[in-house]
Amino acid sequence: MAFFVSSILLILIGLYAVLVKRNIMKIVIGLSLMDTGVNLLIISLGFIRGRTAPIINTRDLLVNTSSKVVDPLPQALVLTAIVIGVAVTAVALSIVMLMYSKKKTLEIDEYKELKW
Amino acid sequence: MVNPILIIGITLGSAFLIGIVQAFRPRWTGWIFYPTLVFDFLASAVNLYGFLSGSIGKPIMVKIGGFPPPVGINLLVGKAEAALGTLIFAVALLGAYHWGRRGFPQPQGKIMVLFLLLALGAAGISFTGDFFNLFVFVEITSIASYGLVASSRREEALEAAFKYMVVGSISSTFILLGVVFLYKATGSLNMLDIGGKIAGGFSSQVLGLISLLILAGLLVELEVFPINGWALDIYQGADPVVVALLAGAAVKAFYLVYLKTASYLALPSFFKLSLIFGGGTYLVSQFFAWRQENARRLLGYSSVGQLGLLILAGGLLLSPSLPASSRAMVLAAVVLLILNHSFSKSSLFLLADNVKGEKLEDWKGVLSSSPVFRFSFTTSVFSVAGLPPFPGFWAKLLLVMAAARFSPWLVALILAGALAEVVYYFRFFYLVSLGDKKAEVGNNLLAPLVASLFLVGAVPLAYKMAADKLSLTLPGGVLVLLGLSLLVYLLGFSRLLQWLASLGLVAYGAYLLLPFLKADLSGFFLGLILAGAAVLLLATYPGAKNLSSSFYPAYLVVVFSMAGLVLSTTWFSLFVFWEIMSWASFLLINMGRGKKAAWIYAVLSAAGAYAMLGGISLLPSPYISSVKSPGPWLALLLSLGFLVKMATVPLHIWARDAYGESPDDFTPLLSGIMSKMGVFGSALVFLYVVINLSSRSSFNYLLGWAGVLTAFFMTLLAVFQEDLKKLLAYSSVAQVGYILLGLALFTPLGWTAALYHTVNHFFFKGLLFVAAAGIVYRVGTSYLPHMGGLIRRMPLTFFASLLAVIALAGVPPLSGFAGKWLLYTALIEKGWIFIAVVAFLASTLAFLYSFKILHAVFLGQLQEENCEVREVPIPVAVVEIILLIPLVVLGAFPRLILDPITRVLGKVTALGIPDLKYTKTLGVVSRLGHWNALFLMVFFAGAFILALIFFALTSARVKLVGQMDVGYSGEVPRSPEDLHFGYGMYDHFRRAVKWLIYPLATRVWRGIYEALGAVAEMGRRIYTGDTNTYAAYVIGISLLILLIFKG
Amino acid sequence: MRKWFALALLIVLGFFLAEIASSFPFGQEKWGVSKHYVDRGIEENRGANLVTSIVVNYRGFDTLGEVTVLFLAATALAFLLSTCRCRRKYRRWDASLILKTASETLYPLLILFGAYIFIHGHLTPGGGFQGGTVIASAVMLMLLSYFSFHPNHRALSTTEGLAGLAFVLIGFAGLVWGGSFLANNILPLGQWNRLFSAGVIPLIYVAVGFKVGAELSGLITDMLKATKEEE
Amino acid sequence: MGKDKKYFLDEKPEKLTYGGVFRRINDWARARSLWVVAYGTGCGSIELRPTFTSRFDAERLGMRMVATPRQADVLIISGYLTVKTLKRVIRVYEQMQSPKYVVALGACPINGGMYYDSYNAINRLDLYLPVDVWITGCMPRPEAILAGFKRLQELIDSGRADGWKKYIDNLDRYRENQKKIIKNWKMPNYNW
Amino acid sequence: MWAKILYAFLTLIGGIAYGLLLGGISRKITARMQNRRGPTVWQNFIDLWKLFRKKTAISHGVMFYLAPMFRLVGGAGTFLLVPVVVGSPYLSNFSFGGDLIVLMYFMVLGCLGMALGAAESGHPHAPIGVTRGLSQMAGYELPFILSVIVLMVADKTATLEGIVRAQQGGILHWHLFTHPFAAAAAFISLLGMMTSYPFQVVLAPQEIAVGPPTEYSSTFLSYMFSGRSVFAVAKYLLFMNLFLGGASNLLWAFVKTFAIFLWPLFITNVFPRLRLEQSVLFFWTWPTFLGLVDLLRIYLVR
Repeated sequence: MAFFVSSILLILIGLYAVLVKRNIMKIVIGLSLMDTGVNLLIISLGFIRGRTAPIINTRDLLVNTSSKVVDPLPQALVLTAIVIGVAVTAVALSIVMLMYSKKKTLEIDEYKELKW
Repeated sequence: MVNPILIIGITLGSAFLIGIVQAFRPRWTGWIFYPTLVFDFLASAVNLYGFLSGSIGKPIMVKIGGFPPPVGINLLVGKAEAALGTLIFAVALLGAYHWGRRGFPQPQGKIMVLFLLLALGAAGISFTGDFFNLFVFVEITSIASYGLVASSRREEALEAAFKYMVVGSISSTFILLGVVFLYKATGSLNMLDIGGKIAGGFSSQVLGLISLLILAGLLVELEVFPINGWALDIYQGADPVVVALLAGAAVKAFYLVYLKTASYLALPSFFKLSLIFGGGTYLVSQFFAWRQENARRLLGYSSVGQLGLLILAGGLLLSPSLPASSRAMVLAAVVLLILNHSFSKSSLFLLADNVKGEKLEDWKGVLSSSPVFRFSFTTSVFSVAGLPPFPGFWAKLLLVMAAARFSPWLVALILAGALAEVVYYFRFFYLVSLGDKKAEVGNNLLAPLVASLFLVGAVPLAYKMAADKLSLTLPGGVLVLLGLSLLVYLLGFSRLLQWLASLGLVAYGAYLLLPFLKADLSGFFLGLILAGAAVLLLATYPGAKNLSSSFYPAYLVVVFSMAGLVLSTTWFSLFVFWEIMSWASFLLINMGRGKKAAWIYAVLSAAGAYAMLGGISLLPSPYISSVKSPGPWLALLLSLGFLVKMATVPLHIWARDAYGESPDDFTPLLSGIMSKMGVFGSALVFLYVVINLSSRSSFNYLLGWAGVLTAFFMTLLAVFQEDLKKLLAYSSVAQVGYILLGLALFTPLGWTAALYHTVNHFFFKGLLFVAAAGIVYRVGTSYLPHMGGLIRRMPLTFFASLLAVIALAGVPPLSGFAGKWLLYTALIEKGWIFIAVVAFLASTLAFLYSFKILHAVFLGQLQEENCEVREVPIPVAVVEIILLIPLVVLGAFPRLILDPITRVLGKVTALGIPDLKYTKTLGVVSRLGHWNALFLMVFFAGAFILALIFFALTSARVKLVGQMDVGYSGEVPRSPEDLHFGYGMYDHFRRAVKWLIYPLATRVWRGIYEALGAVAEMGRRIYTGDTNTYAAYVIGISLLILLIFKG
Repeated sequence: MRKWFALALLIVLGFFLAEIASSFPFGQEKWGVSKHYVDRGIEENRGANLVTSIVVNYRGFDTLGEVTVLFLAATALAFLLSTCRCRRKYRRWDASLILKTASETLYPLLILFGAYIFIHGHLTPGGGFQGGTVIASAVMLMLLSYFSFHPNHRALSTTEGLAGLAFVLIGFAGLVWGGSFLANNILPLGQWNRLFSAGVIPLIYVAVGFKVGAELSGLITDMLKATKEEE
Repeated sequence: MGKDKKYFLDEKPEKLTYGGVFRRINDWARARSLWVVAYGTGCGSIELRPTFTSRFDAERLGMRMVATPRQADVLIISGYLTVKTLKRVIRVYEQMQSPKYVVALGACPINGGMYYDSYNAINRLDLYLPVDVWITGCMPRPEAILAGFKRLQELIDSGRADGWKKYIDNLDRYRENQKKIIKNWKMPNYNW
Repeated sequence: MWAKILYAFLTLIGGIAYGLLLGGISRKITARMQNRRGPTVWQNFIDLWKLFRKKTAISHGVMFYLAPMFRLVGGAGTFLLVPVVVGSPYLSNFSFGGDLIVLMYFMVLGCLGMALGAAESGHPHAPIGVTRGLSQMAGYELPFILSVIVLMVADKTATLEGIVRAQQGGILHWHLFTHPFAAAAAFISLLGMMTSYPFQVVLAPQEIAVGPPTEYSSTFLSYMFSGRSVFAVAKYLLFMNLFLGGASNLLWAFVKTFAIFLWPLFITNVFPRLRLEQSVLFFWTWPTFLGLVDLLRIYLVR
């Protein structure tokens, strides 16, 4: 249960940064945090108490596998999610770098030209 | 059949390949890029064709890795997916071509990869049958979009990209969480599998929340209000090509997947969610765009609005209570809307790419820059605003009819949004067509041209779809004629040829429609239209005029759509032709000097037409037949459109400038015939709706007042008008007010008066406007104080105008009197005496402007600059003579028209024939009085000639003197200008009636417009441009969705 | 104000998330479709690592998308930063001797380790992504140590492109010879828990490893280059 | 004056005959219906007001004031004439329709009167316009004016008031005289 | 038929003569009121003859030339459409040609024609006068129409014969007494119609040189003169038929028209002139109100 709570908290903390922080880097960090939280949540959803990792490297795991390993699918999904998170962060950082190079500031208040 | 995986795989492979090639031979990347897109497009198109032709029966299921659905990922490509794929790649191809011609930003291979993968992601979103896979494709699309949006590296683009990224991350987080929770809840990721489980009765207490989480994420991507600030920023800030692709293609994929998800997850509250958010977004966005000064952002608002409409349609589809026939209608509407919006919006954004600035004022004069631009722009604006004959129009028609089964408020919402759309799009159009100077525009116009040609090409398809669903049939002959009219455009190199072709076409039309010329209401109006159009067309002889090449096509479209209008047997058909007529005439008016007038005309026409459509949607049967116990609202809604066209007070504000500043060659048709279509429509409303109204008499009385007040106020305004054509415009509107009054009487005599006046008004007002056209052509101005004394230069035109004015004033020996006599007799018979008083007074006031027309133009002093003016061109003179004859002949023999009218009214069983007798001595005898037209004519002519002869025999020596030989207190006048009394002729009278001519209606309408604009302005402020705020909106709205709809 | 508002929003959101999450009892057994993977994974794929089986085979299409996403990110970043000159004062000299020495030592080892990870992706925890990341970390180490260290950009591009192509081609090979895209029946599946087993899974993971390694290296290089002053 | 050709009729008036079947009755009617153009040139016009209003009531002779020369029969030169006024008087006179009569009031039109040596007073009106009746005095009282009109009526009745005919017959000579005085002839040649 | 035309012609001559005589009488009465002797009552005949026999005339163009004929024919036509003696086969003239509505529009014809001729004269005063006249017409038409409609609705007929017949049977059946408010309105508007003071700004000889006919002379003027005379008689006849119960013989016609003729005459001699907007607004307020009173009465009673 603590896994759920902490991962949801992580998501909320990330979102808090996105909602409140005025520095672009902090917002990006918030997004990353949020991703992490989500990943943790997914992983903890796949967890089954008292089971081992879904790697069948011993013979005894070969039989009656489903009662011995945790759910492998969330883990597979998380793998994808992580990579996507990395990709988004990379693109975000590149955009932030460009933004910084144009205006020499990272204050989000300076980036409000498009409105109404 | 092409395996969809080929599309995805080959595109991916190409993308990787481009990455390699870029490193070595950057120039060669195009050789991979374009063929890939072409392949994708062709492959999707082949699949679509397979589905449409029926050779592919059921959806293509691609099992990746060979695993059956719940286990492996699968692609599921049905008809919708194939169509969407085709659309996406078509738009992508257009965008790619456009961008390629303009030059990709360097390094171009990279941008090609992004572009390709954006299209691929959108296609993947629509193809995939697996939720997690959907998330992956959403991410592909998003990241490609981030890159592409930022690709211009302008500050605005970066800002927009960053906002999109923040919001997009949150939304994809929602989607991801939802998908994973969904897996946890249902144990599956496959859409079909989950859908099957849920349909099979699977339920979980949090399933609703989970689904809403996914839908909220998708709604963010679907740019619903108010979480669409980022989208607007993208539309404004990003490269137009990218925007074209995003708005034209990518978003549509999100829409499809939204629909699929919602239908798989099938919660009863989804349709409400969609209706509320779709409707809200639609209305609010269309409304917020009113005061937008940035062209791209304006287009953005429009896109958002269109998406809202799509979501609303989706809501209808999701609704469990929608009958099957309506479902088919909505489906067709959705298809057409997507098609329409994708192509028109890509076209518009690609056009925007060719215009230097972003502000609306930077667009000034672009229409005159190149015909291709004009064509594409007009086509796109027309179709995006949902005007006939483009798919958007049929979509709206279908949607409204389907929504009517659901709730009238929904219809009202759709129509209100559509109206708001017309308001700002035509404000745009008006600003764009302003300015004489040619604006600098790029010449990268092929892609928008192709997009707009697509739209044109989609017209038959759209028509067919709508016709199938609505069981709508339009008279085939008229459609052929409309098509042929458009072909006249191809003769654009020579106006003379176009003119001849138009004459031929009208003759052919008359031949084709000859069987319909029966003695009934349609036949009556049809005869008026055909004969009138032929005569008036003659007067448009191009000569050395500077006519637009689309003048004649539009003219013919107006003529034939009017023919179709009067031949309609269903309200749909009536509405369709009405709209075609309205918008073709809008184009014609816009060709004149008054662009703003055209805009106001467009807005009011649209308002009227949409009101009419709303009314039609409430009718139980689409056939034009008696409606059982209608409500007064229905009657009012139905007649509103017609009242607008008749410019009834207080809907008259468009008329002055639209008439006065439309091309001189079109105004006769506009006044003489087109305004009569309002009469025809009102007649139908009276005959089939009002007649069964329980409050019929008060309704009629109200309309009677409307008619007579129109006559009164317009006459009064005409008195003080200083522009010939505007004066005639007011006069024309006033006369139509009399006609409305006659109709509203709803007695045989009143209708006789109305129909008589309809014909007669065509004769004299057509003549006057034709003469005005000739005068303006010769003199070069329609400003009255600059004329005067033209009787010396154009005696024939003077004579014609004199008789026309006498007829207009309704003075006895000529034909105009009959209408007045019938009308007053009918009024007094009916006992509408207060109305009769006002009508009488109005017609007295008509003498004032009648004199003004004749004096200020023809009499008084000939001005110096007009000394060399010649008589009007021969075709105009011929038309004047042709129109002159009936004025005199009918003056003596009114029965020539009264008898046919009696026969027509004989067919209208609801009314019966008028109680008129004809005797030799008393002439026409009504219950009240009598009037011997022939005697008056003979007496007047005889007495006049006798007096003339007597005078000539007995008079002193008469010397014809010079024009300035006047008794001038012994002085010698210096110039004709000093002597001519042409300006402010009724200033003394104006002092008496100042309080009556206060422009109340204009002020009120402008006030409403400004107030709404101000509200829109305030409302738009919720898009603060602040990233945090946008993120807060997203979260807040998502929470709201969760809170409200979880149950 | 803004903070409190944000907090309020987040509390409600947290409540909803908690409501959903708490409806799934933590750590309890609840199989869905993955029961198939667990029960028949070995039989169908012979990959000891079930996660890898899922990632590369059952849901291989996701992975292809994932690879694409990474490729996209690298491309977008390279594109955006190709003109960015974020000129900041940057260290023009190399790092300290300790770091340089350690890096030089670790660099080949790390690459080797990365390769090991992705080659054994179907047997042990880890795989293409993890291996690729390790390789990229080696590159990063070098970049930190040596100012003049430049991975060959063309080589990186070619690697990532070819690796991606290889993935797609393997998929198509499955389509041509195995009946469906990414089908794992074109190569002999081999024995369980052997290096040469599990059909195309190791091949794909090798490709992914190369690709991820090259992409992440490129990514870091590009970002670094954009901040460097022009030479 | 080239421009004026367009706007003014440049044609000499035709000579008129005086006679016909109805001559007697015409002259009788003309004499009893004298319409006077309300145009005051000098101080004499102040005497016309009492002449035409209740005190002396010229209307009982059938006379009345009209506002426009087109409808008038009689032009009263009410006092001194200057060169400037003469131009207007000529134009007004020529715009009147025949038969038309000129009545000169006071001494000034006869010989210049008290302004005889003024630089711009016209001393002999009948060199420039055909005067039918002279009413002398400075100024003549309304009684004198009425007497003058009676005389005019007699002249008309007997067909001797033919100044209008003479004027047209001798237009060239009159014009010559007029142009001698009016150096700056900025009028059309014929004032219709 | 031909006899009827002949008789109508004679009536017309009579009407013109009567009109001229009335004009003379009015000049005489005015003079007497101003403590003058005034011209003879035949003065208008003399004037007419003089104008008719003038030797020269000028014309400004075709419309200028035709306008007096318009005026005369318009006046004559109006005169002939009004029955002098209802029921008499000859003295009801051409009243079969049309009813009251026809008549009211026919009245305009002469004015409109003359307005055009005046306007062609090129003199600015002419159109100024015309516009004043038309504006004033817009003023006085409103009360006049009101009262006419009152009569038409009350009598359920639009023919003059019908209206006259409805008033038979004693002096109290006259519309002057049955519809006093409407009659008052109509008689006030008659002042405007006759352009008598205070509504005389149309002609205003002192200001715009008699306005419309300012360029007319000689024979032209004589035609207009006779046209105006007969037009005035036509109006008196119309009012007689509308409000004073028509005439049973010629003598009554003379008496009644003479009575009506006196009404504007007495007003005109004691009033100054109103500005145009003042007269228009006057017509649109008090007489209109009076007319509305009767109209409302009719409307409610019906």
